[in-house]
Amino acid sequence: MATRLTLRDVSLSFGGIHVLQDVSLEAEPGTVLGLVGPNGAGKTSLFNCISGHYRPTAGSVRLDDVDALRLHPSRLAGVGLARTFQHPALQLNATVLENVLLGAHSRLPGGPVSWSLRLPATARAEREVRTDARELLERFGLGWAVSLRADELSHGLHKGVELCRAMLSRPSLLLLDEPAAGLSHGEVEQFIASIRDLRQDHDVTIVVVEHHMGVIAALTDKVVVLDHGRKLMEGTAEEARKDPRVVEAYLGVSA
Amino acid sequence: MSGSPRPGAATAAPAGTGGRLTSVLANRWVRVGLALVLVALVLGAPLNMTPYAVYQMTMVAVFAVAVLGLNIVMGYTGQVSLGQSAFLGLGAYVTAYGVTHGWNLVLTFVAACALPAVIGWLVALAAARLRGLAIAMVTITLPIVGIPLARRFDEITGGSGGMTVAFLEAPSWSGLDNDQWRYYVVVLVAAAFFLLASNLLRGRIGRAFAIVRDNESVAMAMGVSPYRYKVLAFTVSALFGGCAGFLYLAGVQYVSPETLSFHTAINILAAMVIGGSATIVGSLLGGLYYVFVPFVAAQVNPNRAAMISGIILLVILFVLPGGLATLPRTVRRLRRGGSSSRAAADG
Amino acid sequence: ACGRDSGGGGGGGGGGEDGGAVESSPGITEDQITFGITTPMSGPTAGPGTCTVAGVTAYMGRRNAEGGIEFGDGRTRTVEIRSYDDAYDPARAVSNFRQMINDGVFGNIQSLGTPTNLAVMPLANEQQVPQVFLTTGASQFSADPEANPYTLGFVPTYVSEGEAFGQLLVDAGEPITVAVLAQNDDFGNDYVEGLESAIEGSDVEIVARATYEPADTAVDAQITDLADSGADVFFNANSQHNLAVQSLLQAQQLGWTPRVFLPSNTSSVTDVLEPGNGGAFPGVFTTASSKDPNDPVYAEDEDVVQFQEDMAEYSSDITTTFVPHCAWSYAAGAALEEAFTMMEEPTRDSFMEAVRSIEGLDAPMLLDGVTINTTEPGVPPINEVVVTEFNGEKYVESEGY
Amino acid sequence: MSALLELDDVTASYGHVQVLYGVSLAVEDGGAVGILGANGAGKTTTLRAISGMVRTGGSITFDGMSLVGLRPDQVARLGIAHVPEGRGTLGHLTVKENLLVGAYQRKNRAEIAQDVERCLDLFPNLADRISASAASLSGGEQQMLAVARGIMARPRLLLLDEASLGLAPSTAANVYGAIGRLRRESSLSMLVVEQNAALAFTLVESATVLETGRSVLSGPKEELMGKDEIRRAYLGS
Amino acid sequence: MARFVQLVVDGLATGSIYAALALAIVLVNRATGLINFAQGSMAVFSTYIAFSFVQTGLPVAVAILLAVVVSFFFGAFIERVVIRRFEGGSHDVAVVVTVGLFVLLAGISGWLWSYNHREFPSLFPLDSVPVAGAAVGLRNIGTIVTVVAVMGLLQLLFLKTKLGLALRAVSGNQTSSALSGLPVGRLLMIGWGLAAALGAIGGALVAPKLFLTPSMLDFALVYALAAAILGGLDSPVGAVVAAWFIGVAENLAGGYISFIGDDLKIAVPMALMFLILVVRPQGLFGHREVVRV
Ligand SMILES: Nc1ncnc2c1ncn2[C@@H]1O[C@H](COP(=O)(O)OP(=O)(O)OP(=O)(O)O)[C@@H](O)[C@H]1O
Ligand SMILES: Nc1ncnc2c1ncn2[C@@H]1O[C@H](COP(=O)(O)OP(=O)(O)OP(=O)(O)O)[C@@H](O)[C@H]1O
Ligand SMILES: [Mg+2]
Ligand SMILES: [Mg+2]
Repeated sequence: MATRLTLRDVSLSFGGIHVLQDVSLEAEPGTVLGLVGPNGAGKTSLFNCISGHYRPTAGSVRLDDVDALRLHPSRLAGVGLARTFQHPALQLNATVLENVLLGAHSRLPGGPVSWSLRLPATARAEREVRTDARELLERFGLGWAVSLRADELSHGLHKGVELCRAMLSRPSLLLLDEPAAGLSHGEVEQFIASIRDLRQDHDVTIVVVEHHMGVIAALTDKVVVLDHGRKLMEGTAEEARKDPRVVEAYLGVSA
Repeated sequence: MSGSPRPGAATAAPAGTGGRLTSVLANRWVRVGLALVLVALVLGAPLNMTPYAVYQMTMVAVFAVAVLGLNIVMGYTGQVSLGQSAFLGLGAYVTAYGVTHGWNLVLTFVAACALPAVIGWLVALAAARLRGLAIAMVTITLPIVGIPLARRFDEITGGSGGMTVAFLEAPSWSGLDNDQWRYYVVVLVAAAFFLLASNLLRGRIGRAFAIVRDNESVAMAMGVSPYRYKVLAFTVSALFGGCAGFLYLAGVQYVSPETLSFHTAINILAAMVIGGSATIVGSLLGGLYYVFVPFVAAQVNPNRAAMISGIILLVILFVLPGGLATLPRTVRRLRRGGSSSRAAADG
Repeated sequence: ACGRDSGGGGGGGGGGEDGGAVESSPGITEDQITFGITTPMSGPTAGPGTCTVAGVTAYMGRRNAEGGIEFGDGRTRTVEIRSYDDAYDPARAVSNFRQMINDGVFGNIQSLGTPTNLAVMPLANEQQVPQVFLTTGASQFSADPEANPYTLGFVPTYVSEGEAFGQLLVDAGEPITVAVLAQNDDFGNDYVEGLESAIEGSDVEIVARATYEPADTAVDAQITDLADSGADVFFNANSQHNLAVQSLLQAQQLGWTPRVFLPSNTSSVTDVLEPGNGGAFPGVFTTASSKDPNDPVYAEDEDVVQFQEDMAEYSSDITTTFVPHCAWSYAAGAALEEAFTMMEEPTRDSFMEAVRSIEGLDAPMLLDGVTINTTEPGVPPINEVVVTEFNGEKYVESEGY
Repeated sequence: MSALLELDDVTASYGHVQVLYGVSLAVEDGGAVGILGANGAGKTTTLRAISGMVRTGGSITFDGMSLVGLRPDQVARLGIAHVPEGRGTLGHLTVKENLLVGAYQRKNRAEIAQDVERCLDLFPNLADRISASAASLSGGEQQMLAVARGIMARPRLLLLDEASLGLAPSTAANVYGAIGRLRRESSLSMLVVEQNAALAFTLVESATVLETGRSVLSGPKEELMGKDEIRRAYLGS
Repeated sequence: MARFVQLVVDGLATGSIYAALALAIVLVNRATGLINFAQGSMAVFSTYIAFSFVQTGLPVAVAILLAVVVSFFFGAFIERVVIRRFEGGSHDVAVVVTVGLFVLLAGISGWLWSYNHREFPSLFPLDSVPVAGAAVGLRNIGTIVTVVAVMGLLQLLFLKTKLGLALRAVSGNQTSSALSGLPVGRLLMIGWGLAAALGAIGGALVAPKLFLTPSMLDFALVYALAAAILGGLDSPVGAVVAAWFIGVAENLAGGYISFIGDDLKIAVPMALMFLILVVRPQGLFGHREVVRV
């Protein structure tokens, strides 16, 4: 039940600065869409428009049949959206496990009353997500860190914790903002492997922003290139790599 | 106050992170045993204490509930509230009204919790749209406006002279003094509220509160509506404030506009932080602090008691910036080689 | 003389253990008696609060230094005074009172504050602990000795002060308009109530009213409104020094110079009239009953000299500056002493009996002619309210409107 | 030519958790040294140790002076600019103000103004947003700003912590190219932490590899690039 | 009309009392990122220092000037020995520390100078001038003018000077500032020192009207806080405008809306303030903080 993501003519501006202009794109259910472009092109802003953190000045965002712009941003998790952040935003004083458990919010049943009374159903659900969370952390090689405080982890590992947090909600659409930034070459390989692995187990649509072309090439089915808030081209990673406009605007001659 | 959203500077860590605590405590039976001893102490104590000590313990429970309420909205959810005294006072007034009008005690209690909760909810519906200190601003008005309001409706409130309300006398079958009986009632209610709060704050809702405090953008991405959870936290906090108001009247048997004062709100806030923000035990310790520090200060020099409580406050926070609840952690760290982490904090 | 149902000592507030002939109450021994004062010693009311402790401490300090006071039972005892800070918070006053009992004091004296004392009153009477000579003009404390046998006020009630001034206006026998500024609590209400009851049915009419909160920093706007009425008299039921001065100054600035009434709390020549330029008004009236220790007029006065000396000697660590409450407290010391000399048994009941038997006591620091009487039920020990008028130098008995 | 910066058997810990167990390296005057290592190896901590941000043991000398026990601002005033990991910008200030804060220790206003211009030439993205608050910039733009702020100090030694993080490939290459030019022009020395080893090697002459808080390998870049395990872990292909 | 003008002028005068304190709150907030509940007692303490100088026979202006200097060092001292320990930690704790300081300083003032009111001489004469049918006291004018002047100076400090930039940088991110060589500790001390010095000016300005007691500014502090927040916490102009707004709105509400009356008039500016904040959460003159994800 992966989600189909459809953007139509999305535009966004902040007081005269046009961050996005008429961007349309589509991510087929179950595929991985790569979003690339130079710094300040509007990739993160586009994610923010999808997740409701920014409100597009024009255009539409649909998750399957749901008009995302009509829902309150906090409802989107309920229809299967999950995301990570370019700059990891963990609760530094909480343990890694607590951080990941937060991802289960939309999955867990019950309101304040049933939780303060600890009804059996809530207790059971809580046990279940705790097990899931540990499993996820294991899978991404972070099992050892479960009970460490998040600020005791080095910067690079925060990305992994964030990914686990997003996955715990069992999303059908996952937005990853530079998930491989700060990983060394060897670690990037591992990361690619675990995402592939994940795709096999979960039916999920992924949109990934990444400057690491190796990751883009290895993971994506389709690539959209943004430049100055406009869509520059759309195609496979290989096509993008060869497109002279992309080389000029983004990759640079030496790459 | 959580003015600027600095990611690094969130509030104190949740209790019990330390993990490998003394292994003895890990044993379930040891823990159960300890808990039983504690319960026995709490229940047995009033039988052997002076009436004043019983009264003090009663007030500890009263203010622990008030502090806990504030902790929910401020410690756990990060929304500064300077109006907890208003809910406390309102709860006390509602109780006074119920008692003087012959309502059933349980009904009075429910009303004393519910009315502040409703007011808190209404205020929060509007206030939770604001961010950061703007919310503090709105809550500040509660005591400021509450006091003249309480004076104005003097047929209900007794005006500035306040009301003495005698209720909750010990039934004769109990063989207890009034003070003892009130102690048991107050402690029982307080314990129940602590249990409810601790359940609420662990798990789904507690995590949602925490992320609203730490990062609203992430909260939204996780399906937590900051607005709704702020409203919830405010409402629960007001409810606890109202409950504390009921207990307050049970203990003091008197209420006046002064109960609502901003000063009380600030003291509750101080007690919350000194006890330990975002910890359950911290709220209890905050209640102890609230009641005993003025007492201790007066023992040192009754004419300079306020000044001395100021010193005590500063000293406690100097030694334990995370509040009294971090005492065990700090002791453990000091024991483990005395390597203070000064340098890391220098940045 | 004192109507009290001291029938059964069954309630047993203070259970003495040793079975002597007369069981003494807690807080009194062969050679000492201990009292507690719960009063604001921090926060905005700390000024008057500390004074209520300082005055009686100074008085008793002198007596103790002289070897103590001879009680009615023939023993000589020293008097210990303990203070408890309540910051004007009734809950803390209750807590303090309970602590006093726990600490074994004999009784609660002098405490300042209406809500705080009201909160304590039922407890005091339930526990049969004296709560006397309270520094508050609220009428409840002296009004009903039947219901509250252990409670007694001290200074004239606010109502009677307001009434006395109202009477003065009525006696003028001409139509007079009055503008009223009142503190929005029992303090202000009582004054206004007294005024209203005195002028009822007369030609004197209240034409403008305003209130302020004790917490306000300014009353300019209220005065502006009152001045608009152009009333002949400005009745200023104000307990805050700064606001009293402000209101005088603002009235002058607006060109409104009526006759002014000031309550005993805030009528000091040096502290209020001088900074407030009281000479600008055709008449400033008050009902003060004590001498103002700050006023150079009294610099040579025997009482005041002694008072200054005792304060410097025995309570300089409590306060070094004075408001009328210091003087009242000092005078209350004398009233206590009088009660001690009449107290035949070392018990609270005997004490209360003595307390309610004082007649015509000339206490130090009270204005000439003002005496302490406790035999008349329903009124506070100082009940003579004399309206005095500022003559440009000091207050003298008023000759009428 | 003696070493400008010398770390000898440096240890560091956060609270009671020790993280570095004896790191040694040296940066010659005018030289550039890289630090490589996996996540959590202690690269950032090494830089923090130099800047006085963690409790350290061992010896750290800069220009013959010991840095151990100095506060970060004291270290900075000696002429060491540290471009921290993550968003090291002052979010509530504008881009321009960030640059001026970078030049805080310098007096000559004309020179500062000139350097601001140079930075804006180097990072055209920033020029467009000169009076926007730093917090509104995109991730990559913030990274550029952090680097620019370091340069504005005209330091003798530049500590770069994953300066290419979040930069587009061409931008990253440009930035490193520019830093290289700067280095040649003003005899700037630098210590560079970088995950993108290929990029780092365009700048540095030698490197140290950290593994769980210890330097396990160091040498000139040609030598390191020749080693198999290095190629596999840090360079690919 | 005259009444209206009078109410407005009176409101401005009262508002200026709040403004004097609010400016110092803004200064501390801008320089250290904290809310300082002790600001009131610090100002009172400084005023007592000025008072002591006056008692030694110095002219008022000189006494105030001396007190300003002494207060600067006093403020810096407080930062160094007390606040320093809590910087970089939780804001809530730091705020409660200032609450502790508030209690402590009030206690010390009461101890040294006792709790009863003291008369503090004013720099300005008692006379008044007629303005549009209203009588405006010179003292009020003096207060208002001084407040405006201080506001202007603060604005200049923050926006035009290097020190101001450094103070702002440090208040936002101490670690990053230190890495640029900003002497964080010293800047924080300067920030507190300036706030204390400003407190001395404000205290001396309002003391003739409020009379000097240890709790002289306790209640004003609440409104000053409200004003600072409404103004935007980082804007001196905002703080002053908001403080005036509170003073004037309160007076007009009390004067013209009879059912509100004198007792509840303060509710009016509070309610209006609330509406303003709903529309402009960053306050009247505050800058919207950009929160990026
Ligand atoms: N809240 C905002 N206010 C003002 N400008 C903004 C805001 N958010 C984004 N922008 C601007 O929009 C542009 C695009 O930003 P965005 O973060 O989307 O870039 P990006 O493509 O993710 O870049 P990067 O690769 O560097 O992360 C930037 O120039 C940024 O300054
Ligand atoms: N505040 C802290 N408290 C305790 N341990 C910490 C803290 N910060 C870092 N660590 C630990 O120190 C070790 C080194 O961290 P450091 O940040 O130096 O790694 P790094 O090499 O820079 O990694 P990355 O490539 O992920 O940035 C890690 O194991 C980390 O868990
Ligand atoms: Mg981005
Ligand atoms: Mg690192």
